[in-house]
Amino acid sequence: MPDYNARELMAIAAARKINDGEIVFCGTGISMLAAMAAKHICAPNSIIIFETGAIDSQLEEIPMAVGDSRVMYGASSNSGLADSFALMQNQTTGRHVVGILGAAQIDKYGNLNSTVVGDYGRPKVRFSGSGGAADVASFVDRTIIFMQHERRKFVAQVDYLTSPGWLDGPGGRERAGLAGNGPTAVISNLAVMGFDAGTREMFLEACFPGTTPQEVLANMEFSVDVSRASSGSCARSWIPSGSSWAAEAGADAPDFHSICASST
Amino acid sequence: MPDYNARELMAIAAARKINDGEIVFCGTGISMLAAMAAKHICAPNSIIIFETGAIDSQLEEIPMAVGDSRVMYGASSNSGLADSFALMQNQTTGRHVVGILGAAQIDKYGNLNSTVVGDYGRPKVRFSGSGGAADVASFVDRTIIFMQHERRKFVAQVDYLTSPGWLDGPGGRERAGLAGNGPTAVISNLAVMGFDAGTREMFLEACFPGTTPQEVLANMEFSVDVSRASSGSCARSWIPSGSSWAAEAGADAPDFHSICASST
Amino acid sequence: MDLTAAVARFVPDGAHLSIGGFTCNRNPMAAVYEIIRRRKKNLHLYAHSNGQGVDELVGAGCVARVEIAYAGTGRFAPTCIRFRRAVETGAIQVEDYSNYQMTLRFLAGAMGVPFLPTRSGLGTDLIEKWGFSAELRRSDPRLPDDKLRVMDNPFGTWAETGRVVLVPAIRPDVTLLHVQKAGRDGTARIEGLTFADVEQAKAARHVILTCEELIDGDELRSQPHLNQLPGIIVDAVVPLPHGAYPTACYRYYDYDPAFLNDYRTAATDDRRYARYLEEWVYGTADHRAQRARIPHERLSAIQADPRTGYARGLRR
Amino acid sequence: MDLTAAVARFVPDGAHLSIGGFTCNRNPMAAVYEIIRRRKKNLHLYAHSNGQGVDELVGAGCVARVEIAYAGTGRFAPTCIRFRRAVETGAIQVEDYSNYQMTLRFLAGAMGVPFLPTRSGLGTDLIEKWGFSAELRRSDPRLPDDKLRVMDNPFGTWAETGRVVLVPAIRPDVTLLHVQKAGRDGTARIEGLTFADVEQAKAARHVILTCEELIDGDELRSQPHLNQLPGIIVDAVVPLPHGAYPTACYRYYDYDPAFLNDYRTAATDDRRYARYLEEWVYGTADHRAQRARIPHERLSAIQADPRTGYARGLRR
Repeated sequence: MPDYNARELMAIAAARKINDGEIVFCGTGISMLAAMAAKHICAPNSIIIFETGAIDSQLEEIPMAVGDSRVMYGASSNSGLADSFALMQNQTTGRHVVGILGAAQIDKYGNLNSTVVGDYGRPKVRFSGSGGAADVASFVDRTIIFMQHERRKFVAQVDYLTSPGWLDGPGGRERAGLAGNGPTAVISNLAVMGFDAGTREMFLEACFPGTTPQEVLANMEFSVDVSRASSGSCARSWIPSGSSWAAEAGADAPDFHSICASST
Repeated sequence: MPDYNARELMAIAAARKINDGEIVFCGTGISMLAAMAAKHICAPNSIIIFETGAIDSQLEEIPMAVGDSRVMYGASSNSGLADSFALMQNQTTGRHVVGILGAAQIDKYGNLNSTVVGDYGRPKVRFSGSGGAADVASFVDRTIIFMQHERRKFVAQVDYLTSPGWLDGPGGRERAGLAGNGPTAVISNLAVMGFDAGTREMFLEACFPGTTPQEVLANMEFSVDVSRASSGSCARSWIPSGSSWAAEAGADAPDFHSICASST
Repeated sequence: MDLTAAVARFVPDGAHLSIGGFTCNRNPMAAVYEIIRRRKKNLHLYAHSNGQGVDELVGAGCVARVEIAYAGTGRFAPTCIRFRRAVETGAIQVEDYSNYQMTLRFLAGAMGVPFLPTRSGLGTDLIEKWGFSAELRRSDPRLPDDKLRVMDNPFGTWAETGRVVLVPAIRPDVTLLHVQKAGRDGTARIEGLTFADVEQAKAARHVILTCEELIDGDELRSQPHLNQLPGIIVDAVVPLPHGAYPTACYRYYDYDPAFLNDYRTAATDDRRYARYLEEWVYGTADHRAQRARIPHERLSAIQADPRTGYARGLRR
Repeated sequence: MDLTAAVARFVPDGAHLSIGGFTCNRNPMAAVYEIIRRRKKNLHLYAHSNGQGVDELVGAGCVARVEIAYAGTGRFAPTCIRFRRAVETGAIQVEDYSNYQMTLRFLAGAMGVPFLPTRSGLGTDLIEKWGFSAELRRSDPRLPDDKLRVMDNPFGTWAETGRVVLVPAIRPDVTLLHVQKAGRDGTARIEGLTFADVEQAKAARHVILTCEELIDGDELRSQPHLNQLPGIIVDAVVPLPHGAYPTACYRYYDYDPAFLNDYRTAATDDRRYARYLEEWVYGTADHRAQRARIPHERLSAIQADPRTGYARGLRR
């Protein structure tokens, strides 16, 4: 049994996708862990921002929501929603932003649903709704998406398209009038997926240790190219091993582990 | 010789046109005097605001421009241009605002020019330009205008229409898409003029002491109805007499008199 | 004016209202509970991600329609529980926007313009799927005829933009905010993040302010650039310590995890929720009585640390 | 990076730039003088009512085109004198807007949208008369093809509005601001009115900040809600005490009436103005040398009173 759990793995995998100096838009839970881990392991000069208006927060404790007072501490500036989304829609600052999002459903082009399952007018399941996700996905340079790997979540067609990915494929965003880019990675509890630069379709990049491409495919409604996937053992190379990982990932934050275990 | 000068008279006359509880938009110079005088003589609960973002300033000294640090003292809030103009464009707050403006030229409908004399592309005289005047004149419930009474300033047609008055007369503002009202008074160094509720044309309301309707007309390029004008002696009734006026007008402010004598 | 009088005057049945705060922070909960206590009905609620306040107003049956970006209170309820139930059973009608779209809609109302443009949501169902029927929109003059409109950029490709979404202004009848400090004249000072509070207040026809501290004298006016709301736009100021409880109020107290966990448990069951409302809201005469029910040790536990503004090491 | 390096890097000839401040307050004068000293040419200047800085840049011949709402510095120059002369002689091209229109244009740039709507200016020559030719607009990709556009309200009569003016976004190459306090990372704190500084900075591709005080350590980050600019949008921070002189800097010093009166006298005569520039700008190596020329008693006279933020009883 490895000395890291699936949520920790996911956070580290996402952190590795963040480049130094980037501005990281964080949502709730695991995306904050990923951003904090990135600052410790690969992107010390990255900046964490929240839609609520906190820019470059110093997170002494892990916020349990982006409205938590913990995001306000030690920031470069605290303002409000209007300013934080403007910063992302702005063409100069926006192209340095990587957004980390999650959703209830995703399709092969990385379009996300966080609104309803079923008919919009009388849904079977109602979720929280967009929040800032549609905004971020519309504006920023690229997004990284966290998902639970289940067949009902990786769907052929999302029931409601809340946040734009690559829309209907190559040129889709341009046709819709969107300036930024779509998702560059999906990180699930089983694997890491990328998007093909030509077709804009999701493909399997690497499985987490103990997972096979067959298992990944079995948990998706649509099929993805698995030919480029490194096996679980390959993925190990970018996962810190042994006891060092926790320190590397900023796990000195007091409740990192408990949040890893419980947050969404 | 009366114990008040023309600028003091103008300030008091304008102050008398301000209703208690109104929000008074102030520009530079005499409009600040008028607003300060109003708080002392007839509108103690009026609120002074500046386009620079100061709301309900406590003026201990008279600012010599709306960007003067003196407008910042003791305000309810200090923000910036975006907020102050939004407050005036806002339909709830805007309808409580009376704007006090000045200009280089005015026509019979109260349209103002503060941009150029001559051709816009190669002007004979260039003035400061709109500043916030066009904004205020577009948004607020009504305006009061200060003018020097000269033939070249009361013109048949303004060389450049900077700030909208009643535009081309009845229904003009509605046709243009403007929500607020136009000017309700023009106060010059010779007289007070109003605007007819039907024709929206300027008429003579009252002459200052020592001035006749004929003198007023002789100093205008266009003609106005003088039949409703009270004579100079009538106007005396709303001018404080003797030494009391100075106290009433807030002339205890340290440099009221010097500003009255010199400001524009 | 006390809170009861302010709610009676500015929040009639059917009012269009918005509340301040964000998820688990600085929701105007005392005002929300007073609205529930007075059994207001048929409210039209404008929310971005206000969270706890939205769920309680919906859960108590005060709300007929919601225009909203996000209904969640962080880890305690990733989707607000009573809100979810109300939508799934058809008890309320919903129109979805994004957080920025809602913020821009309040900002448009504050600015007195009919709409503001954004690129947010192009290509999504936020544009394609409308929650309110055309009949509903036509029947209420307080609603625009369209959810939003997409337009080609009239300035060609200026600002690298080919197309924009125009979102219509919101003019709530009333906005309820809870702030840290206010003066008797309505001057308000928010510390920490302002969320969309300022835009919501300025967009509204009336503003009810509750505050932790009523500040007399010169303190607020000696630092006017720290005040977000000038007094002239505020209709009522009511000092109510812990007026945001159980949500947080930066520098004063944190959210109460114990309360929010209990709330989650209550909210998942209709009968338990009815009992919760009976005991915690209907059964308390006012904010003071309600506050007296909070165990002292809980208030101590959530008291903010002066350096960080939240309760350090709070068991969450 | 010092001021010389910052100007050399971010203000090439022909740059599109905007400066902060308002009339006689908090203009980034040290940066303006450095631009003049380096004899920059052909600048495209975006101004609302920035005042003194605009007049000096225009007077020194650095500016080819101005988009502006107001050129005046209060009682010292109800119309900026060198600006007026430059317009009347055709030395510069001008495009007129109102203060709010200019503010909205910066805000649109900051927000990353191509335009913002307003009712300001409907029915006026701000809409009818355009200063820049269509050829000029087409020849510079940094200019939109239209000065502005008038559009019917696409939401009918929503917000009691039948028609709106759309004003195009401004994206300056660089914005120069002078603020009271800044950190090494660019975090900036403005005290008192912010004018349109925040919008101007956020609209720009680059930001040069001069400040009265460079703050090390935690002071700025312990009160993040008092900071208007996050460090991430600022390219250069240069501490320059009296960097706004001869304009005011709230809480630090007032405008210098003696200087501004002398300036007025100089500005009304071409030869005197050339001598003024020679002595006060070209003849001083940098801000430090320039500041050393200000008589000590003048700096004392304008020093701000701690209570009011300006120099009480200043002989104006």
